[in-house]
Parts: sequence; structure tokens; C-alpha cells
Amino acid sequence: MNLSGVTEMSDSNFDPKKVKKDFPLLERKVNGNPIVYLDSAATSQKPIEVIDRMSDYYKEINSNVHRGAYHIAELATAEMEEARHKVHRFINSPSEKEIIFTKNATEAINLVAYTWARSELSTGDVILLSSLEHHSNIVPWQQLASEIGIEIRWIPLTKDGCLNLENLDELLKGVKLLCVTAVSNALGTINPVKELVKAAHSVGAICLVDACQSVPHFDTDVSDLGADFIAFSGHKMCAPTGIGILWGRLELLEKMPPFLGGGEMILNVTTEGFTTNELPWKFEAGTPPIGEIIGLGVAISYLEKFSMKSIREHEQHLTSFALEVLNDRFANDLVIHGPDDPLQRSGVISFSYRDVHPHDLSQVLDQYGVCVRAGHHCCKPLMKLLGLAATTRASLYIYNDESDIEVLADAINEAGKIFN
Amino acid sequence: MNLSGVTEMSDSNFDPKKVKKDFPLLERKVNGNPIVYLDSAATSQKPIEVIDRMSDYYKEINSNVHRGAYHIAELATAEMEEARHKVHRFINSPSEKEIIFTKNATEAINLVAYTWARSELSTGDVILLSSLEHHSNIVPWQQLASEIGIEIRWIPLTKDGCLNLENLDELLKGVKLLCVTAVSNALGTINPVKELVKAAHSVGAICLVDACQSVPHFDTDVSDLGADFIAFSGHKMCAPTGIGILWGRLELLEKMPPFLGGGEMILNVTTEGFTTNELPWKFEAGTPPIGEIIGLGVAISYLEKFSMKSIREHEQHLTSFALEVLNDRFANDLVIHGPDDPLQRSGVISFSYRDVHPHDLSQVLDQYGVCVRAGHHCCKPLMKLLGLAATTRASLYIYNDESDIEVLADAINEAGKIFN
Amino acid sequence: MTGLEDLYKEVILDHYRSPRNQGELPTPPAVMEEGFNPLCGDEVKVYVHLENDLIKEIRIGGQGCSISQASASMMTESVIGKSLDEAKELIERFKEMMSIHASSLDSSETDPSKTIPSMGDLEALKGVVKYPVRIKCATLGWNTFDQIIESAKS
Amino acid sequence: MTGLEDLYKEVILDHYRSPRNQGELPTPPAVMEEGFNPLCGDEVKVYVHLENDLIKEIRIGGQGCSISQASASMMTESVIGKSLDEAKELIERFKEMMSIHASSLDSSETDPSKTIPSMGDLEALKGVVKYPVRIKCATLGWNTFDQIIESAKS
Ligand SMILES: Cc1ncc(COP(=O)(O)O)c(C=O)c1O
Ligand SMILES: Cc1ncc(COP(=O)(O)O)c(C=O)c1O
Repeated sequence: MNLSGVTEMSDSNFDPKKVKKDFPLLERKVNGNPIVYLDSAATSQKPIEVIDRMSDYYKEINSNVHRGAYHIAELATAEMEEARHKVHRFINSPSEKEIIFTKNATEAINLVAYTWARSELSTGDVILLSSLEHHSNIVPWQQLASEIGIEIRWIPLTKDGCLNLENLDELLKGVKLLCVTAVSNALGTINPVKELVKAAHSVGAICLVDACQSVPHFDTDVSDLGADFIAFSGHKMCAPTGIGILWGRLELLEKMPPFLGGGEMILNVTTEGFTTNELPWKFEAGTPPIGEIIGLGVAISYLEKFSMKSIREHEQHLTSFALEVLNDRFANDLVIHGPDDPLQRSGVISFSYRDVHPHDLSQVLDQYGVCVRAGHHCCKPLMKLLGLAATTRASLYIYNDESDIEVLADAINEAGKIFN
Repeated sequence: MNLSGVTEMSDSNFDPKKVKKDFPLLERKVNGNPIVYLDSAATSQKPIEVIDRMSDYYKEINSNVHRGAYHIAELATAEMEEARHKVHRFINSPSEKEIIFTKNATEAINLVAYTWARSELSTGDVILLSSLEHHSNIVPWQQLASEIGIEIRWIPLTKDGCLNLENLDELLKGVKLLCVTAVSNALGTINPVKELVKAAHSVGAICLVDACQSVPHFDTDVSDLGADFIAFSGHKMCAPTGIGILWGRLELLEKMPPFLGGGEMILNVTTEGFTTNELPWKFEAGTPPIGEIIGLGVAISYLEKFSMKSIREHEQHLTSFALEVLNDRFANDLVIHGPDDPLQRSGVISFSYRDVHPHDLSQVLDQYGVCVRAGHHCCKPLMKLLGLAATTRASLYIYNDESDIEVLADAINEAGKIFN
Repeated sequence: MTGLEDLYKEVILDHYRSPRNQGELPTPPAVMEEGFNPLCGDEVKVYVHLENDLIKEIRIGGQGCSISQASASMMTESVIGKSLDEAKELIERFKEMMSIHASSLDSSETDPSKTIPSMGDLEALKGVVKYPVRIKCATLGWNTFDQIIESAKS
Repeated sequence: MTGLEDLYKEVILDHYRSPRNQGELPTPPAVMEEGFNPLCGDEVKVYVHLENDLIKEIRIGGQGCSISQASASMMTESVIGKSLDEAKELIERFKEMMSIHASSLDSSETDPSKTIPSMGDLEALKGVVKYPVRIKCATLGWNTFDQIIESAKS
């Protein structure tokens, strides 16, 4: 995963104006204004080819997979498994068998909590979480902790919203599992995950990386990263809702007990018991989200047209631009949370504007067609550390451009007039 | 649930030829022949309005739900919750809060196994399963059994593939949970679920009904049925993949611990712990399958256009016709498994043809555009009881008509010529 | 700000800028209940000092958006000095106001059987129902207060 | 039956109708391994009697479709009397045949570097790769036999 943030300019001629045309929703108007979608950290928009392929799937080959001996079922099975292959290449995993489809990233993390953790951890073990985690990478561990008595320890924050790793050695004592997000969805902070994985491994701990905010925006290479599990969601990377991905190291996945039981995940069932299917199906019980997996495959091909490097470059450029514009126009009236250096952050810009409540601010922005998120961004422990109840968050993606930032700034200005 | 099978003729002018036109896939050709889709028990085809609404969702209001204060997020949230309301009406549940969205029926059953069962059952308790269960209603209980030492007991079969309830009182002794399918996906047998629920309750047991094969085909009224949980899947009832439904009684759901932990299912999270959200969100962790839920809502409206009563009537008529045609044309060469009386069965027709292996038979049928399923239908314990390794299964739905049955019979005849 | 006038009425902004009965009360003798809006992270703390059946004092703590702050502030003014039963009735009427219009958003017809008696200043919050996600903001303080009443009654 | 000629070749149907080396062997001295095709429920039992390194006897039990039955039957004929290493090599070659063509289904070009030596009657099974779900049928017996070899070697 190239999360250093430092990328040289590539010579790709990436043109966000053209990209925008691939996304039908971005042609809409809201309240008479063209939509300015700045909530991609919550969910991304979908390019027309993803939308159309899903429709066509249902019009042409819809059928249940893996068990039909008829033609359209073979096509559906092949296209679904081809999508698995694409994910495998996209994140450079050693084996395709390591790609497990879930319904979202949250299920992927819970899968690890219910199987690996419940069979490998026991009372008194320590799980280390970063203070930047999303609820989906906190609550499953708290559930486990209260069930079997695990200690949960937190990596503290620096003032500018980065992880404070000064006492990492101390923090890692007795740790069996480190759970850390590659990129913070609330602040945009890029974490030094590769370094953290190495540190975790040096004390024999397993490392799960929440890659929800990195896979859609950065080049991902799990082989290079060295982690043991990564979890991410399709809907944040141009794919439909209803599809998440768990990648895990083969040796671990093979040893883990199954999670959900049912069709697809078995090799044999008798009245006495069952034997599990091979990987990856061992963890995929029931009818899979076939249309969604196929949509994910198309989304990956779409992203690959640009290369993740040029996507990151574009977002980095646009983030710098946005930080500048907001600082210039609002000076001390607007506080941007998280690291100052745009190289240390993703396209997530979380801010507070005077004492206007984010909920009110976002309501006014909506009036101008600007979609941003207001709230705790599913990171309540982090917000508490920062002494905030909520922030307003604008998050960028491949289809955003400088004009979106300018509309945002104008709309913030208008909100200021109401809540003066 | 009106599963008595006895329906008077209604005066609806249900016309399968017209219905077929709503399903784009059914206009396809396979190997030069018009497709004859007879695998709806595995997954149903989707009407154009479901397919189009999902596309439009992504083109017009795609956004993450429940947390956005902007216009399109409000529309998405409202449409998703409207779909929940439709499910609630469709199955006549006392409260909308009882409708929990999962990824498929399998997850719905596992949810009950991981939460209700793991908190309420203990070593030595008995779970009673019917011999007609799908692996998805067997394996979760076997997982539980091997974890905490539960006895699994089976309701035996009669010779014609019905449940043998002669010794029900005996079987129910010490039972804490009865899991039974409303309709067998392998044989089409309609079980007397209402009677079984009553019997289970009389010994203080909880009853989970696998309604995968009943909700799409029969009028469902959970209030009348009296069960404690029912599980079913959207993809078998004209909705997309990636969406399942658990309905449970409010008192039970309220007492149950949460299942998957993460965003959406919490009210508050601190470094110390979390508090769960209200029902139904308590059980819906992470970004929900928004597009899929919206598709489900449209599918329900589509089915309601006909009324479930006329759908059942149509299928019952067609099943009788199919049984007649197959018996007439193949006499002793073809054995139809399950009950003889068409009133006792759904539109699932499972058969053996001479000693042609079902896998070979279905391959030949495919050559003629006929899509049927060959195998154990995820019911290996049942198949073993019947002394079969596999059967060929044709399953009917709203869009099938008599000509489909005739093509099926012709194709079987052709297969006979190859494997003579 | 076309379109937002219904939401951000002057009286609402006034209560937001100068919330009434803000602060805490010592517990006991007062009771405190906390409420969360999972949507935006708002937390409200409602302190009530009861004397027999009467709401003698009420204070609002925590933080929130203009709608939740103003609604809670307006609530304190309208329940202070009332009996538990009177307060309960007002809560019910307020919740009804926050829901009946939801289903007939842009319709000018009103079902006469559903007309509810005027609620004074609180009527200013009616516009919130046009913004379904904000309904939770407007009712946050009320629901939290309702919990106090329910426990006091049982 | 246009189109199915590639799948149901005469030699395959012959092995299906009269499978060679069907039955069981007493264990011990033979070893038995069971294989499942989760797709269709087919179960195969492979019995092998080894003498030192040689496959002295082999029998196939269980039941399955024409492809799995014929493939297993043909396998028995081609491995009997062979050494474990020779059998292993044949398995590898067979598996390769069952996969390389999958990627170039309807293409008439053949990559000369990938040409594999003729496998006699077994070549009749080549047509199976056009029907991806049936590959598992064709390889079921082979994979099960492979497990026996692997345990014998370790
Ligand atoms: C009776 C029955 N139960 C459970 C299931 C599992 O449903 P799903 O695969 O959608 O989870 C099915 C369908 O495959 C079924 O027919
Ligand atoms: C960092 C992070 N982790 C986890 C999640 C949860 O993903 P999902 O809701 O798709 O399960 C999200 C997105 O909401 C996220 O941003």
C-alpha cells in the first residue's frame, strides 16, 4: 500500500471534468442547483458502466451460482469468480482463495472477531486499537472483550490528529491483535500502517487493517503491506451496496473455524455434522450477493483505467487546493481538523465553522446542492478525544474538481449569514 | 400463512403470458432456443421495474442512509425505510421494528443462532429439526451443538416425503427450539407449520420457520402463524441478490444481544463500551444493502399487483398440469419425489428419470434452453433418507406456463435417447 | 436561503442563540437523564427537579444543533410549573405534531379530524417535519424528558 | 443433440455404461479416500492397494454422473500397475488438460509451448473444459486419488 503520500507527478492526463460525465447522479440538480457531491467517504457515486452491467446481469444471466449446470448459471458463476480474481489482482494478494466476499466491511471485521479472535484469544489477552478507528473496528472488539475478558488498549493521538507512536513498544506489550485503520474516515489522517504491522509482528501479534478509506483511493499491495487481514467495502469504490471484502492470509483462513453456517460453505452435511468447503467458499454461506460482486468487478476495471496512482495524485492536488481555499476565505472562522500537511492526508476534510453546528451547516449547504456529512462519522471515541461533538466533513473522490470546492466555500459563506 | 394448499378459484385474470413479458431475461435465447426458466426455487428472475428502479436509485439518489442531512440522503433513507414498511405489511407483522434486513436468509438464521440461541440455550438442551431442512437451517445448529453440547433431534419422514408427526409429543420432550421449513425446497412438501408452532409453544419451545420457499409463493401472515422467527431471502421473490429478511417477535428481539458490531447498530460508543441502537437497527451493522432493500420494496409492490392468492392458484394449477404431463409421458421411467397430492405441494417438482444422472440430464435440458437444477439442493441429510444422491428439480413461479412444461417433457425425452 | 425559512424561523434562532434554562441541577434532589442522537452525535442532558407531582425546575445540558437546542429550550418554558400529567400530554401532542405532517408533506389539505390545538411558540417547529432527519433533533430533548416522566410515574 | 457431442463422446458413454474396476477393496491392506462434489452431491470412494511403490489394485465406489464415473473409470485403467511417481505425473497432466483450455475456449490457436503429450483415451475428456461446472465432475476421482498418493508419500 503506497500510503506515504509522496507521489511524483505522473504523465496521465486525468481529467475530472470528463470523469464526472461517467457518473449519472452528478448531472442531477438539487434545489435548483447542480449537485456537488462531497460525501464519498460515506459512499461513492457509481459510474454508468457499473450501473448498466448490474442491470444487464439481471436481464441476461441472473441465476444462482456454483450449482447450476445450465448455461446462464455457468456464465453467472464465471463472472462472479472473475470478479474475485480482479480483487485479488487489485490488492496483489498471494492467492485468490484469500478473497472472501461479505456484505460490507463491517461484516468482514466481525468475521475475524467471531472466528479467528474467538478461537485464538482468551481472557487477559490485549487488543490494541488506534484512536482513529471507526465504530466498525471498535464495537466487535468490545463485544468480544465483554464476552471473554480481553483488555482493550488505545494508541493515543497527537494534537493534529495523528497517531502518537512514541510509546509504541510499551503499548504493544502483551498485545495479540492490533486493529488499525489505514486512513481515518473522520480526519483523513494517513497512518503508517506498514510500520505498525511490522511492530505488531515483532511482538507476535496479528494485525488487521481497516482499508475502507485506503483501497478506493490508494494503490494497495497486501503482499508489501504484510498485514494479516484487511477489510474494505465495495460501495466506497464505485461498486454497489451490499458487497464487502475480507482478505486474510491463507494459513490463518485455513485454520479458522467457519462463521455463518449454511449452503455454499459446506462440502458435506449429515445428520451428525458437517465438513466445510474449501476457501474462499468456507466463509461464504448462503446465496452470495451475485449482482453486487459482478458490479464490484466492473468497478475495479473502471478504477484501473486511471491507475490508482493518478487517482491519488488528483485527490492530493485537490485536497491542497481545498485547504488553501478554505483557509484563505475563512481564516480563523474555520478550523480544519487533522494533519496540516496535505501529503499526510487523504481527500477527507473535516472542519468546524465558527459555532455553527455541523448539522445546521450541512442543511444550508444542501440548499446549494452541496452534499457533505455532519456528525461523529462513526468515530465517537475519537471525537471525544478531540473535544468535539460533531464536525462537518467534505470528502473528495475521482470525480471532484476545483469548482466543487468553490461552490462549497460560497455555500459556507451563505450559512454564516444565517447563523450570525 | 395460508399453507393449507386449498384455495378456491379467485376471479383474478392472471395471465402468465403477460407476466412473462415483465421479465427481460425470459426473452433470451440459449443455444438457439427460447429460455425456459424452471429454477425459481434457487433464485427467481427479476421484473423490469425492479431492475430499473435499482438503476435509477444509483443514478438519482445514491447516498449513505440515516446519517446525511442532505436531500438525496433523505430520499434514500425514506425509500429504504418505506421498503421495510412494505415487508412489514406484506407478512402482516405486528411492528415494523421487527423487520431486520440481512444479506440473505442464511445470515438471518445464523443471527438467531448467534444471539438468541447462544444466550438462551445451554448444554443438554434439545433442538428439533425437520428432515426436510436446507443446510442453512441445519449447519448453524450443528455449529452451536458442537460448541456448547446441544442435542439435535430430527422429525422423521413418511415414505412420500412428508413429515411424520405420529410421535410429535415424544419428539418435543425437552425441546427448546424447533426449526422447520414452511415448504421444502427439495421436494415441494408443504409442512403444517401452524400446527407445529402450536405444538412447540405447548412445551415452551421457540419456533423458527424457514420461509424461503413460502413467502414468494403463498400469502404470509406471521401474526396468524404464531411463530417466533421467520427467515427468507429477497432473491427468490423477484428482488435482487444481497438482501435477506429476519422477522422476530419484538419481545425476543429486544432481549437478544446484538450480533454484528459496528456503525448503525449503536447509540453511543466510548472507549469503555457501547450501547445498542433501537430495533431494527440494533441488528443492522454497517452500511446496509441500500439499493437491494429498495429493489425488495419494488418487488413486493410487483407481487402485490397480483395478490399472493392468485399466484398460489396459478402455481397450483401449473403443478397439477406438470405432474400429469410427466406421469403420462414417462410413466415408470420417471419418478416424482414428494407428496402425490398437488394440494400438498408447492411448485417444486423433484424427479429421477431412469438411471440418467441428474447432472447429465440437466446438461442435456440446457441444450434445449431448459434451466433446471441437479443435485442435492442443499438438503444432503434428506437425500440420504430418501436413498438418493441427487435429483433433477424443476421449480415454477409466476412467469411459467404450460408451454414451459411441454418443452421440459420434450427435452427429457431427448436426453433419454442419449443415455439409452 | 430560499426554502429554509420554514426550518430556521426567527423564534427558533432566538432560542438557539439564547437558550432558556440551560445548565445543571444538583442530583439529588433533581433527576437527570441523557439522550443521544445517533445521527449527529448530539447529546442532551435533561435535569428535572420534581416537587410531588410538579415540575419545579428543569435544566438542559449537553450540546446540539439549532433545532435540538431550540426545541429543548422551548420545551423547558412550556413544561415548567406543570404537573407530570400535563407535561405528558404536551409531549404526546408535540410528538404528534412532529409526525402527522410527515405523511402529507407538500399537501395543503389537512385532515380536520387530526387538527390539534395550537401549541403557541412550539408551532414554529412544525416546519421541521419537512426535513425528516431533523425530526430526531427536534424530539431529542422531549424523548429524554419523557423517560424521566415515565420513571417518575412508575 | 447439437453441441453436446464434445462432452458425451462415445468412449465416455462406454466407460459410463460399463465402468472398469468398480467396487471395493478390503482396508487394510488397501487404503480408501472419499471425495465430494459439493455441486451435485456426487460422492466417490477410491480404494488403492499399494505394493511398495506400485499401484497393484484400484477400485472405484460411490456414484456420480457420466463424466465423473467415466473419468474415474478411465483413470483406473491408466494408473494400474504404475508407480506412485508415474501416477502423480499423470494426475498433474490430467489436471493441466482440465484447465489450460478453459481460458481459450473457443479459440483455435494453440500455444505450442503449452502442448502436452497425448494422453490416449483420456483425451476424450478434453471437451469437458467447455463446460466449466463439469470440470469438477471430471477431476473428482483424480483429486481423491491424489490425496491417497500424497498421504502415501508422506
Ligand atoms: C428452504 C431454504 N432455506 C434456506 C435457503 C437459503 O437461502 P439463501 O441462500 O438466500 O441464504 C434456501 C435457498 O437456497 C431455501 O430454499
Ligand atoms: C474507516 C471505515 N471503517 C469501516 C467502515 C464501515 O464500512 P461499511 O459501513 O461499508 O461496513 C467505514 C465506512 O463507513 C469506514 O470509513
